[in-house]
Amino acid sequence: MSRIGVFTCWCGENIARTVDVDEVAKRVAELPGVRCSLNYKYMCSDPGQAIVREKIATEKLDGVVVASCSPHMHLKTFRKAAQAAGLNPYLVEMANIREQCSWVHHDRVQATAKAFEIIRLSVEKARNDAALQPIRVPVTRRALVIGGGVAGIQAALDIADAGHEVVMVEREPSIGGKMAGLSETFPTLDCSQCILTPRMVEVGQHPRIKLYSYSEVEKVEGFVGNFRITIRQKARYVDVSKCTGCGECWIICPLKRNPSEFDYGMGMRPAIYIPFPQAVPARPVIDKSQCAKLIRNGCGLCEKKCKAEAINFKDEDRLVEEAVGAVVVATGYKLYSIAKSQPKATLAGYGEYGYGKYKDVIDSLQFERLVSASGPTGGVLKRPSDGAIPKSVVFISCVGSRDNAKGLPYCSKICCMYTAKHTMLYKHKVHDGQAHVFYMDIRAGGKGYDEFVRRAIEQDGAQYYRGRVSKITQEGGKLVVRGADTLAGMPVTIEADLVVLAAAMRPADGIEELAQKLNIGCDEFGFLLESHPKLRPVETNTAGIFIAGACHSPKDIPEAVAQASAAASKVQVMLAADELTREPEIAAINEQTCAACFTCIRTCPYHAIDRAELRTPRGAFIKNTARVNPGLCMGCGTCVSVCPSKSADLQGFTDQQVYAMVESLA
Amino acid sequence: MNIGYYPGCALHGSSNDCEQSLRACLSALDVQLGEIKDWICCGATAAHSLNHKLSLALPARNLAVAERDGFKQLFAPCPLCSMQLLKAKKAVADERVRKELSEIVEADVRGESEVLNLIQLFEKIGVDRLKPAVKAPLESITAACYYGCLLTRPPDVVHFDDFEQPSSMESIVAALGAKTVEWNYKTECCGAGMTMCNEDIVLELAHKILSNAAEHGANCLVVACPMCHVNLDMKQAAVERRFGKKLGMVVYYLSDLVGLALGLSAEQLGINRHFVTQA
Amino acid sequence: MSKAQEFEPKIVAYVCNWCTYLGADLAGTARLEYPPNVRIIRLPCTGRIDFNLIIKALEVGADGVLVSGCHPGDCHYTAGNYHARRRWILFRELLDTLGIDLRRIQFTWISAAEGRKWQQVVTEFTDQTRKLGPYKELYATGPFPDVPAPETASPGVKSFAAESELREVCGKLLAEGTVKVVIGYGARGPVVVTRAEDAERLVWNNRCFSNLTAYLKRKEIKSLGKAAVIVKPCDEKSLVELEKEAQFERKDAHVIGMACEGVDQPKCAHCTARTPRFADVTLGVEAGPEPQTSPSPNRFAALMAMPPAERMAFWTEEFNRCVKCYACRQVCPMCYCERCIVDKNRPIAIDPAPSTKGNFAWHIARAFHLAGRCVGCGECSRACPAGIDLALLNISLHIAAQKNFGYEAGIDPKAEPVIGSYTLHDTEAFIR
Amino acid sequence: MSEIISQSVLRGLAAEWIAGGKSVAGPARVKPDLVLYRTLRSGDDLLLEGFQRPSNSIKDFLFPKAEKLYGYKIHGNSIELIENDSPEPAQVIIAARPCDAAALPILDHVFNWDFHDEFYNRRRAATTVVTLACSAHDENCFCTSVGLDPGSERGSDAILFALGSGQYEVRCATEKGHALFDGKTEKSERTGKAIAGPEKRFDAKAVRAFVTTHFEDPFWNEHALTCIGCGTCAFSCPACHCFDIVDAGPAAGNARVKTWDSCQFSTFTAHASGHNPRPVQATRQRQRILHKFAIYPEKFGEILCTGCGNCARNCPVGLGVLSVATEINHG
Repeated sequence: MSRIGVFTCWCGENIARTVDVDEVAKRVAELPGVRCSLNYKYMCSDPGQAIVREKIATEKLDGVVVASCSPHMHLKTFRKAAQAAGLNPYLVEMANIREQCSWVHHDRVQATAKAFEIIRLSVEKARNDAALQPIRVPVTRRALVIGGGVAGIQAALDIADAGHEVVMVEREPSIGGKMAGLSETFPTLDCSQCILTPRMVEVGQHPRIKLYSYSEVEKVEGFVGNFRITIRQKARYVDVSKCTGCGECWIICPLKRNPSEFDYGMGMRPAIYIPFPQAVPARPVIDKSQCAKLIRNGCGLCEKKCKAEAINFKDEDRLVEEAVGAVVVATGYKLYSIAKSQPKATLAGYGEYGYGKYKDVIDSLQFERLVSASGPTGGVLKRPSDGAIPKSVVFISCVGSRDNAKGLPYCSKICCMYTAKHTMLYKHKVHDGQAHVFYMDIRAGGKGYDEFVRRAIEQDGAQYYRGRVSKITQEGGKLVVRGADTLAGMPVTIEADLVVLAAAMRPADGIEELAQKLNIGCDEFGFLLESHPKLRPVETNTAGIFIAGACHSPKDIPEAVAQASAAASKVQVMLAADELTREPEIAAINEQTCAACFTCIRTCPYHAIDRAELRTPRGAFIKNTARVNPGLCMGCGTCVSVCPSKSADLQGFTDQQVYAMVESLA
Repeated sequence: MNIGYYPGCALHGSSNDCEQSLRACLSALDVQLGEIKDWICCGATAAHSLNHKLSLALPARNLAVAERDGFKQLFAPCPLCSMQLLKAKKAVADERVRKELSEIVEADVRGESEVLNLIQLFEKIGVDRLKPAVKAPLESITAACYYGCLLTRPPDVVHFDDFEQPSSMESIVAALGAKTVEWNYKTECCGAGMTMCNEDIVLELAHKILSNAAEHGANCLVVACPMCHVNLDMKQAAVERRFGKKLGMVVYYLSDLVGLALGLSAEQLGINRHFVTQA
Repeated sequence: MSKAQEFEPKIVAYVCNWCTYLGADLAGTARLEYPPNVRIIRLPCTGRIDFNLIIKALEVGADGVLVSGCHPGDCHYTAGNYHARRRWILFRELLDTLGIDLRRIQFTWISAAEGRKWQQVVTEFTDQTRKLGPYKELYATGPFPDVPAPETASPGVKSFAAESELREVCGKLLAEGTVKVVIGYGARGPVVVTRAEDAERLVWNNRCFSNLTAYLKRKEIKSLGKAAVIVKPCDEKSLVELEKEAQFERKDAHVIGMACEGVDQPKCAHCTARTPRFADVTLGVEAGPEPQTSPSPNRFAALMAMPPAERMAFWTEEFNRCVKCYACRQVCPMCYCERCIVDKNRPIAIDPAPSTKGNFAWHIARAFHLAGRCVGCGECSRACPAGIDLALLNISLHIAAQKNFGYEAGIDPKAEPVIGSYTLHDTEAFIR
Repeated sequence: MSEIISQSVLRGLAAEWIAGGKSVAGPARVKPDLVLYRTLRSGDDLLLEGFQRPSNSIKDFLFPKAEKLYGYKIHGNSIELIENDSPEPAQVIIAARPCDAAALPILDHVFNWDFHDEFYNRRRAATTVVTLACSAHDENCFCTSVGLDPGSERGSDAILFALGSGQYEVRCATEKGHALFDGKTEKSERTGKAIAGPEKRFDAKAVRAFVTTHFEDPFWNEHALTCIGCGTCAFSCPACHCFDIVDAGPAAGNARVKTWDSCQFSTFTAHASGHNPRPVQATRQRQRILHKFAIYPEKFGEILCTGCGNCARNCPVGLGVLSVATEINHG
């Protein structure tokens, strides 16, 4: 590398005022490898860049150093200019003699001397630069959406409408997620199924969306643009292609008394069932833990009754493989389980609210089912113990949320809103009923939200007490709720017929295992880690994997849908071209000298290095080695510094360059 | 099994019936109680309202005395005493505080011995040892187990059972062949020291406890705290007069039930010294 | 001295591109003046700053080295700074053992928004380095109290009881063909036996010094087929580390563990782990160490009791005798790289000549590559023809790994190796 | 009549030489179990008895482990060379072992074969070698097997024979020897005699015959399996003279340095293409014996080994010329 052009900029007078640019240009000309050295008033201007292009041609330069501002300002500009003149852009370096020299050292002699040494550093780096080509990674122009809730549906529709095939994997028998189970949604009180079901049907019928319902993601391999997803289709015992969804089977099925997961135990369902009428796909599933035929080879009525012969008791889980280029994780949330025994050691339960002991203490999703038209009670609010219409209902907010002792210090964001909604729905259904709400703070920050809560209090007469509930006991058929009204400054005891707990939002079950399969992080509560809270909220640290909805943090439907569209647009950007180009300043391993200790694999934050074998052309094993996956490596260089045999190197910041720079300071 | 015994002011004084019951039933289970010599008041609830350091130094000295006598375990039947001892034990974990308290009480406090309340003592003996020793299973007993407010609190000091919904006494009582009921006032306060200076609060609270137990089908109460026994047994007559209703709820110590199940007589256990005997 | 002749320290700063470099830029846009002595070298991440660069900066005459990057948790690459911090903690302990003046090496976290902190750090570090003066003490010779030398092996061969049993077992293994080769100890040193009748050449006595696990990496021995290797309990620890670094799989070797009675090496005087733990077969019965009349002098404590200048003089004297025969590298089971860092010449990371500078660089690299990996078999010290007390360097890092991360090499097969892993709260008192 | 000198006078002489600006080197006890030839700081630094032989050789002082050939500085596109022609200080090596001194003629031939190494010659001219005949030998000494003996004067300017009770007979072989000792010794009838050498351990001719005819013999593979490929044998051998030339120091201002190299290193014959004609340790062990007992004798007529036993003594795994040669003889 012996033909380097050094272009010293005045930057108007930002540099020239304290650095003697002529002196610097003269001394730089004598540096080894420097072919031409000149200075100009505004290097980043068009004439300035024209000089660079012209000198590249006339002096046949094979390296350029622009001594001006910080590389963060104009490195890209000058690399593009050099590329236009036919020079590989990665042979261009910058010397920061403005922010790190002229602006911070006012003694002209010192500043000039330092500027010269800074330029010499960059010249040494440029002399050892290698021409690099952007990494081209083929892209499978298909996307995978994990989770069929409102976020998953929105993301899938956006991506499919943009012309790409989408594979959607939903764990439950039907898509729809938690929103399908809600009655009405705040702040507009429009019926949840009415606004969701059309989108679900659209997903079911979309030519470019391949829906795997009652299936889970088994394994994720590959990297951005080239993921291989193994999907486990759980045994449904119903042949979806033959079944017409007529419903004869779930009507004839004698085993009706199984608590329905969709109704959170508020209602019952037969052993062969669809979770709710508007299910998509409207195809039943046989619950193998209850079906007499599967357990004791008895019954079998549904098989006899099915004219389409769609029932198949021999069905087994099937593993299917799908190739996709990007993944959107939209696995949603579940409620904190409130009961005394908790699944995680770090969580504690509320023994004192008697949830699970008293039948009439229920959580907010169970209440949604009781007031939902498609619910087990047909929309009539009957309390679970004796079916009576509750005349006094107590709603307790922040059950689990904002409570360090219970292990969930965060606010679940939507409970204040749906609690206000619940008081309204209760008032509209039981006109002479009285709703009581115990709250700590009302958080209604969305569009039209606060007005909604004010309406629940002023028009629908909900009684709000600012205070916590200490204990709920059952005395004489009544639930005695003991709490405090801190504004009135005295304790409150309410005898209620029904108590609804606004439980905290937690990520869906199995989120940690899924995050491990996808190599993305999750925080201590299990919510998925975004790449940057402000600047990249829907991306993760693993290229090609995006997140949307409640799996990222508690959020309401408008936010979930907005995040879903954001993730979808990120996917569309990725899938726009056949190839993905990535910055080539990434690691590379000399596989001849690699000692295969694989410390680099343990160290790499992006799991971008794999084990590999060196074989002769005829396939004979030579040695083990570590190999960088250009699709995943982000170029941090941590592997370079832990590699004992110095086989790993980082293109753009090679050891040769860094050592040359240090040694130039001798 | 030789366990250090810290009687505290109650067991020799007003609640001596509890000590009698304890000694009887424990000797039947050949558990020796070695009373630690030269013990002093544990500070109960009075000390820390006066001076925090005093409320640590008093029990700290008792810990030092127990260690001097070589007891690995220290049994304090009254929950106030066991809570204070545990508070001192937690405080001496901090080396600076330990040195300071050792200077005050002029004895080296290490706080290594394990502090046991009445229920923990029986848990230590173990349900599997109790069950075979039961000669007269208590079929006639339907007990409401009453823990009172201090046995399980403060949770970060005592670390005993679930402080809102405890169930450790129920499992022991069930092992004795008796039935237990689910009721609402397991861990509500009985008024404790108020019995001296403001009796009608105690009567009101005792009334709620006793009537709620009755409503849930209990025919007796089981307690593990001498203070609660006083408020629920001695004051029961006053409660009946104040609220004009017949309760007749017998209040047993947990050791009473264990003793009875082992075949000991009421006299041996000192049950005859209670105010409310057979309904 | 007038302002002009006053000594101006040369300071090299390795900074990460995403935080500290932008912090320095911010100091520029805010026109925050600071002394011009610092020369900034931009690297993508603190994770990329390898320990050898710090030594190379001192070699080329820097009087102070500044290393700075993103605060833990802010790293653009999520974990680069965590890995770097872990290595700095260990590396500082090694530098301190060598007597290098730690005040001349400053580690800091400076975010992209902390222009003022950059100005402050550079100003204070430059002033402090200026007061310290030019770094003349580097490689300086000088007087130093003598560090007690390691005890020498007492002459005379004392064979252990299990010798005949060992020959019998190995003979049978070879005869039955369960193994194709036995790596054991012979009269003059290690011996590789392939024929059953040669098992008679195997010995087991107090001169069986070598750590035979070093032979498992050799192509010529691997090509002979499945090997049985005879290990003392201290050598056996190497197998644990080798397996963690994918160099050895237990199923590929038949491990014959010898209960040890001590082989007259310094490590044996206070060795209590005398029974192998993972061997396929264990022979002999452990014995000793005999209670010591006077405890063997703690050489490491004696070294660390000296002030840094004297420690530097001690090491300069020791390293001046090094002829770079690399016996320390070749006997070490953990040095299994085909092409060693010292053989790389583009760039010359380690100065190849056995000059003072070259010897320091080599022994620093060798010792640091063994951080958290050296099991203390002591072979490098024994093999060194120039009698350099290399064990002191390994002990320094052994203690550092234990003290800071509770990790001891060769003990727990499942424990995460020290280099390449990190915790969120590694001790960082020294980082500003 | 013989010339004798007392130990104290000898130490006085050494102190004199040092004061006189000469660089005096001799055996010194560096650590309780480590004796090395070293530049002496004072007369009583010199160790004269109580050891068999130092574990390094006097080669260190004539063909040093690192020798700066020349420096260079890069200016722009031109390079400035800095010659290293500083005069060598006069040097006296005292109490060297005969097997060390005997190696000097070997080095003289190599460094004045087809190219006269002026660095070596300059230093050789300025050096006087005073040998101390051995008064004992150990199981690793085999000078008798290569045609030498504990009292051989080959390569030395003067030789001392211990007479006991601190007296040494001095026999000067060259003017340099005389220059040092003339007038410093006393007359005496007592003459010293070196002890008998160790019995012959192997027949050098048989070894030469074997290596020249058994190039492919499996003996090499089997014997060299435990050799770990370090440089100890070559670097502590008085006769080994292979060297490498490397650049040391920062790129801008560098020095070209001649350093020792060893045929036992794996990279010794590594080609840029990646091919290595001697890929395994067996081939390297064979090469060492071949060079010492066949190639060098063929070219210079003498065995490239003085039987000092350092290779056997220092080898961490107990190999060395002695073990190979003896096994060839009895194999």
